Amino acid sequence: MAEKINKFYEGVKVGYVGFVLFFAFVPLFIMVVVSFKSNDQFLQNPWFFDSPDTWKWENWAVAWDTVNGYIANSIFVSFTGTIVTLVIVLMCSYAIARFNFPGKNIIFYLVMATMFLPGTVAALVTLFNLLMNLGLVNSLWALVVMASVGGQVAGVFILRNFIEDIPKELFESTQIDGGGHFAQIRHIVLPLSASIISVTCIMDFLGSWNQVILPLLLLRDDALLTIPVGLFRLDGEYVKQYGELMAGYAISSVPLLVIFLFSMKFFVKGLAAGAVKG
Amino acid sequence: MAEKINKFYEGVKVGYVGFVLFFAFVPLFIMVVVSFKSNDQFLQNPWFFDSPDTWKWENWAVAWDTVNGYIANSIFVSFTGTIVTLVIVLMCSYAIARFNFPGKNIIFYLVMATMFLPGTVAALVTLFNLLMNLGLVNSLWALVVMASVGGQVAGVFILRNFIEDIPKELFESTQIDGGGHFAQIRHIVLPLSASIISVTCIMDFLGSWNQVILPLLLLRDDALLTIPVGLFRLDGEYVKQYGELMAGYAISSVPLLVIFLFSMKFFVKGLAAGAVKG
Amino acid sequence: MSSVTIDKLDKTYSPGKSDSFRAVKGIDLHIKDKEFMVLVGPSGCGKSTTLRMIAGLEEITGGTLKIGDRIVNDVAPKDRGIAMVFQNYALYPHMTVFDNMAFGLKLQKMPREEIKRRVDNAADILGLQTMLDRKPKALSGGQRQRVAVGRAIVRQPEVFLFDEPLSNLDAKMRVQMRTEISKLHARLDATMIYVTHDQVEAMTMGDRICVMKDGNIMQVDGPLNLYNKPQNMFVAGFIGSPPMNFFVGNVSDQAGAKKFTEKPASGTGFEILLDNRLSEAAAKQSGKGVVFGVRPEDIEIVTAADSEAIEAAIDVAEPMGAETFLYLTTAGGHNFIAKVQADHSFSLGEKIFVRFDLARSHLFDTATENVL
Amino acid sequence: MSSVTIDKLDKTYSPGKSDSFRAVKGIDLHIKDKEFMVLVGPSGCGKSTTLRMIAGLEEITGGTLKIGDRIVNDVAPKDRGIAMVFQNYALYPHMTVFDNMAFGLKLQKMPREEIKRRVDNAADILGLQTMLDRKPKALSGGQRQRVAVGRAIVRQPEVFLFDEPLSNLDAKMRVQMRTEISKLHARLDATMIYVTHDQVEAMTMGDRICVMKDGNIMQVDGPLNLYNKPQNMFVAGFIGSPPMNFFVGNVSDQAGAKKFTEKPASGTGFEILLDNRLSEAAAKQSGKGVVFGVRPEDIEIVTAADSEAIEAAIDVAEPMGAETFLYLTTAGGHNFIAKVQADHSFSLGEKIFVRFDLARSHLFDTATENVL
Repeated sequence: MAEKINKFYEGVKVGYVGFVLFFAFVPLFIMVVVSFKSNDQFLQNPWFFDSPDTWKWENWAVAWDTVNGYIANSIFVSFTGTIVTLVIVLMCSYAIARFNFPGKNIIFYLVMATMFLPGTVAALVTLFNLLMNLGLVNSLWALVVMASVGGQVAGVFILRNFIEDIPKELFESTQIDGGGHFAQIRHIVLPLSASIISVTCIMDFLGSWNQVILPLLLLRDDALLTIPVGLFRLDGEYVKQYGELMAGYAISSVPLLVIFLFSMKFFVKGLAAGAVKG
Repeated sequence: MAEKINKFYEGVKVGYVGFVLFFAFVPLFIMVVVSFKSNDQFLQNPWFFDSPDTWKWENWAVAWDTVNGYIANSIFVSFTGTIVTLVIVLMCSYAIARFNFPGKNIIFYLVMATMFLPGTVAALVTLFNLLMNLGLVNSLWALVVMASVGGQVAGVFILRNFIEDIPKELFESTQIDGGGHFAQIRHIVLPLSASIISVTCIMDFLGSWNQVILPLLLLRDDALLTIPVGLFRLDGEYVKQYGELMAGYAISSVPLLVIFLFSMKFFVKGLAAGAVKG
Repeated sequence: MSSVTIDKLDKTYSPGKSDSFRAVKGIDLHIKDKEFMVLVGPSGCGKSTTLRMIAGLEEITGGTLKIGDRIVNDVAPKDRGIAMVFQNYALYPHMTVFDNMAFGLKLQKMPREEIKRRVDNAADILGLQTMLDRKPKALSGGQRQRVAVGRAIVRQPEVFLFDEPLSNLDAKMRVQMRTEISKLHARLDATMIYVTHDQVEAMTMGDRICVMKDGNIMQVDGPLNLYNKPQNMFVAGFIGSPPMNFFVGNVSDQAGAKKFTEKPASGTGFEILLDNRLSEAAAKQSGKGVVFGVRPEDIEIVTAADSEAIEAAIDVAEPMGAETFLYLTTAGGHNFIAKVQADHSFSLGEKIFVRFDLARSHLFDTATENVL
Repeated sequence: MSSVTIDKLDKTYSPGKSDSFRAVKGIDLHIKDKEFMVLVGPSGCGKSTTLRMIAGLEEITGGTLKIGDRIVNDVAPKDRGIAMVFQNYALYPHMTVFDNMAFGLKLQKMPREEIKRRVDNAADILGLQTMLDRKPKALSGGQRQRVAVGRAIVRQPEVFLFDEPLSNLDAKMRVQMRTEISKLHARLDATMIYVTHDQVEAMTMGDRICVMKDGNIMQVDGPLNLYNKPQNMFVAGFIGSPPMNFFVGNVSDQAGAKKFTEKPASGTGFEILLDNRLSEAAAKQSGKGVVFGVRPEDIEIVTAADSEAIEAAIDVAEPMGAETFLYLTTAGGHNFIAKVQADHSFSLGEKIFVRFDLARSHLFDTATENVL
């Protein structure tokens, strides 16, 4: 290709990269900036840090006090909910991808259809009320059940396509070796779709983590609240204290960062693994 | 395979299918059931319809009054937000999949990292406040911008993998024919990834549609509210009227059903299209 | 080790439905103990379906399948005493070569020492000793296929099944793996059933070859018998490359002997005076249509003066080095191929004269396509 | 139509970095107007990179590329007057055959009538008239490849580029498409550059063949010259299947003539008294190591009584029908292959005697690997 073309492409690339980075990181940067400001400071200069001696460290103290007690709740609900969802998604997508039975496609489309229904909030409220009748009121387990019930449909859709792309000889070879369906999921589906599964799990985890409405509606006991609800309360009193709010969000993102650092390796490995195709 | 094995498989299949259908449709069924009940009726028999003459049709009337004025707002925000998101996701994933530049992977992982940050709520609140300063206060466009800013990361991840799987000769052939990057996106990426793109769009649409917090926090003007916020208000007054709430959700799901009926064909086509691979 | 006996084996997909398809049509086949049997045919002929029924991956819808003396129609794959090697290797990409080979044994809960002994032994046989710690990604196609064979060997099966194992390899590696599998058969002294669409693989590897078409068996025989004494036009055309040339025509009497006359597409067909053997065959078919078949290497270039000379025009000449393939057209407008010495060069469009070697030619019945 | 001239063409990936890789090493090649030039070599030899530089899909890092009289190093692909046919067809799966062929012309904003005229014309040439409304999915591999060729034809390029276009086809279809592309070249009278790893394709299709290895050109010549007069061991071993047999050894004087003695791996090496031509060649190399090369078809089975007989043991015998490949081992422990008549059968392990045809044998320098 010509030099000229190259320079043009170079420009396009830089543009794209800048674009992506801007949209990805500017909000985060501003979150940190604002977390050190009072409301007045924020209104005067929302874009960058003020001089360090005017920083409002107390925002972080208030935020910590608010969030502090809810961290364990959040972790429990998000973690358990993700695991349960993963199991359901794995089983469903494996069954749809590998079994042939009459009406399979119709069932698949019906399930897909539920994705378009008010789903999440509506269905969950309903179910929660049922759970309440069943004596699971005001328990974190209720949240776990909720998290597991909604939102697997997209996961099933994606994972089913992925499983169908795995060469069927891999499954047959395991079958001849005497491996049943459990062995096939464990030794073929799980390792080969590690990348896509980790993305699904992380999305679920994030969803649970950032979930506000359910806990707000459903939990009565203050000690059971999850982080975003705690922050939501902070948000609701009198005037919004943007600095405290941002500090709270920053704190609540720490566990997510830890997960990211751990799963990063897994991501990279998953991405590099495309070995079956090659 | 032996008859015995087959019968066992048959059982497993039926089990799976029942499992999937139960989790997908029971909540929806119950939503409709409850929408015809008073709170008392609900507590006595949450699982099935009572005799039709005791049905509380007025739930639907109340719900319709509440939701009525917000439908257009919801459609506008969700639809525009989805389109903008689609354009951003397409451009980013195309750039990451097709261009090679130094540090590309690092940038990609940084972008992925943002997925783990408090993202959604925090970043959006920040940005909204900035928008407010910029004079976009209390406007539906603010919601559209919010919707477009958050949550494309997963879409980029999935679509990028998809684009990388398209044989590069297709792009090169278009290049020799004189087609630039726009032509390559339009004639190769869009048609070949129709299925995955439609899923992404629908997820986005659903996300916007069911979004509660943003409009609740950010819109002051009652006329601008979206459906779930209206319902949320219904939910908040005095005692929860489960019947009205469920009727409201049922109504708010009608536009989604319409979209589903239209995109169904597209889904099926997208699924059948896997022609490049064959 | 064991024989495999197939009796009226039948496979119908979706029986009783509108898209029902009968892939295997009641075939009989006996594969002897320690035999290397090749199933060969074009795609859709039922060869893979047959193999998969033997493996237990497809349900048998009719007939019986015996491995040794045991009817195994209803036995699960893992209990049939078979091992299968797949075309795409079917290796676990996330496991090392050792773990790939050991996987089946681990599922059987075999003791670790025994697993190690068997894997090391298989690695020895296949020359994989130095690669046991590598992932499949780090191996060449040939090495991957060898690992797949290793997975079969460690199971010590009674019957090895191969489903087009060399199709994903490049030409040179295919030739090499071909002789490796032949040597392996000699070494293990095992019953092997090998499916391929490639007639060269079939010819060079099989003790016997079973040629299939549309779910039926066309002929089962040793390689040279298949080549020299095909029972029908399908086998004659399928085995050999370039394939046998066929000329449609009819037979008439001339001066006590029989004469074959080509039915021309345009212009005039050629005539051949048949020798005794072919005349006798042709006599069975007097007055009805016959097909004359001759292989490319049994065509010789002669001068116009030769009494049996047939005129032909050169369309394309493909030099292969040792010999040249000539794509020719008869005066009657039919295309055929001759394989001639590479010692002189040919110009396109040139008219030449050829003679068919009658001792190595065949006559077929136009209707049944069987040899006369 | 145009010639293509490559002058000191060079391609280095990631220049100046630690993973820098020089794929093409300053090659010179002149492709004449209307010539069918084949670039052939094992994978990684730089043949595809060279083709992609001609197409403009890879940047040229050194040297010049001329199409006709114009230097096109810095010209965008679409303005070079080339069209390219890819191995995997590169068809748009969602477009009909017509739209696929018309796509490039539509991008050029050509009038509809002209597009239709050109596509219909190309469809005529390729026999695709009845398939213009179908999607690629509904076509066979050969038909898809024909559509890909059609996409190139409608552009009316000065130079056609083919990047292993037949690799995804099965063997029979490959042979058919081979002759179709040859006929197309005769009909269009166009300059064509064809990349393949298959020496049979190279031999049968090329006016001239350029054999490459590790980014260098090993020899450029017509097919029969390459086969009969290879310039080095690489070309001798690459062209021909089964490949030429090589025996390492040395040359000594005996009774006025020269004698070749095999260097045995074990046991005793064989000896051959060279003829005049080979003796003269060997004289250049007196005292130093030489490699004796002989093609499988130039080996004849003789009796023990023959004065030039060399003893060998049979490892594997592969009957091909018309001939049989024998995989043999010399008394010195080296493997070689002989191609013999199929008229008698061989048993494994049998000892036989063979004679090499000295008039068709070659001697190479062990160090440079060039022919002597």
